[in-house]
Amino acid sequence: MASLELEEILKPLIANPHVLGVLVANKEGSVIKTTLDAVITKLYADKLTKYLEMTQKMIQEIDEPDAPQKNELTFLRIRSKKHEIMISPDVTEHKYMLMVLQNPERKTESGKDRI
Amino acid sequence: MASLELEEILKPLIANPHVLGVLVANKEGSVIKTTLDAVITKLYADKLTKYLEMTQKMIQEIDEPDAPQKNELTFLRIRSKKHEIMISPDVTEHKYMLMVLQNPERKTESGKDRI
Amino acid sequence: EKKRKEELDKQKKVQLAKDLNDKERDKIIHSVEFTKFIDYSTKVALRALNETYDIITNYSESADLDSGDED
Amino acid sequence: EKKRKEELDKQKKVQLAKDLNDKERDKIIHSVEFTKFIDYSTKVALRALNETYDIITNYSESADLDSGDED
Repeated sequence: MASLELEEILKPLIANPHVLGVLVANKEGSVIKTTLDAVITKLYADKLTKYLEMTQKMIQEIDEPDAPQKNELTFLRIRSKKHEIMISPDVTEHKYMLMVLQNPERKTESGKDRI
Repeated sequence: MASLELEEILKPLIANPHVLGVLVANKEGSVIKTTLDAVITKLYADKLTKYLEMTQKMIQEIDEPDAPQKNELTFLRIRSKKHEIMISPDVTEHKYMLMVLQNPERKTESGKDRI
Repeated sequence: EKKRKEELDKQKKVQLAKDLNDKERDKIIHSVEFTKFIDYSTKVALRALNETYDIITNYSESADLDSGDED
Repeated sequence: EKKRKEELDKQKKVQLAKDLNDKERDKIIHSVEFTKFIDYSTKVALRALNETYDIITNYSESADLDSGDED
């Protein structure tokens, strides 16, 4: 896959009118692709990589210790007043994550933005 | 509000065929209402209370430090292979949380459960 | 070292989350703030539940589906 | 004490996540595992985006709405 193909794959996400930004990073927090500015990218890559690791850990901790199949995180949505963060983790290899930042406001014609 | 009224409010959640359990706790992890068994309730109340606190913290950490309005968590969905945990935090007072455990499988007539 | 102790204490406190007795629980359940919270949060959770939420089930790992209807 | 140092080291490592150079980035982007990951995870995210996701917007804090259409 050429880098151009990566652009092609991410295009419908990036072009979505509700999407504020897209960030792809590896599990160390190194950035592979971003549409956010450098400062925000660094901050999000750092914090979300750690947060994702904690989430994975928490999921294991509440799993039955003797379960034949281990549980695994498949998708995460963190909604806040200002935005929603969606994280698609690398379920198979645990090496990467895709983060999509979206506007939490949908379908509001008027200015009601109190939650 | 009598305890009976609490039951009434939670009823549509508890009765939902996709819902595996409902847990209401305060921010210290003390259980106010649960439909899960004692061991699971204790484990979930402990771990999810801590996790919710970390999530709130993370949301503040990635917020602009000079923002006129502070950001706040409003809803959390943690999807895993075995289930989805939805957490509705107490946005106003930060004292309580409502946790709903749901079956992640929907609308599958056949047995495809590979993700 | 002191900070670490504080952290341990904090952790201990959460781990030893006290079981509420009936009286304490009733007091919470009858409070205005709890009523507001449970009423609102239950509605939010119900709404989330009633969404068509089928984002993962339909994909196989080879992911041979068309790239979604990105309006 | 040793454990704490390890924790600090770990934290440091994450905080100092290295910037990939073009060559390293290209290598990742061309790998089979990354291709699989990005293809699949993009589809999952698109699906999630296209859901009707309007669970919170319509409520005022006084929450005077009927209790949702609980099928």
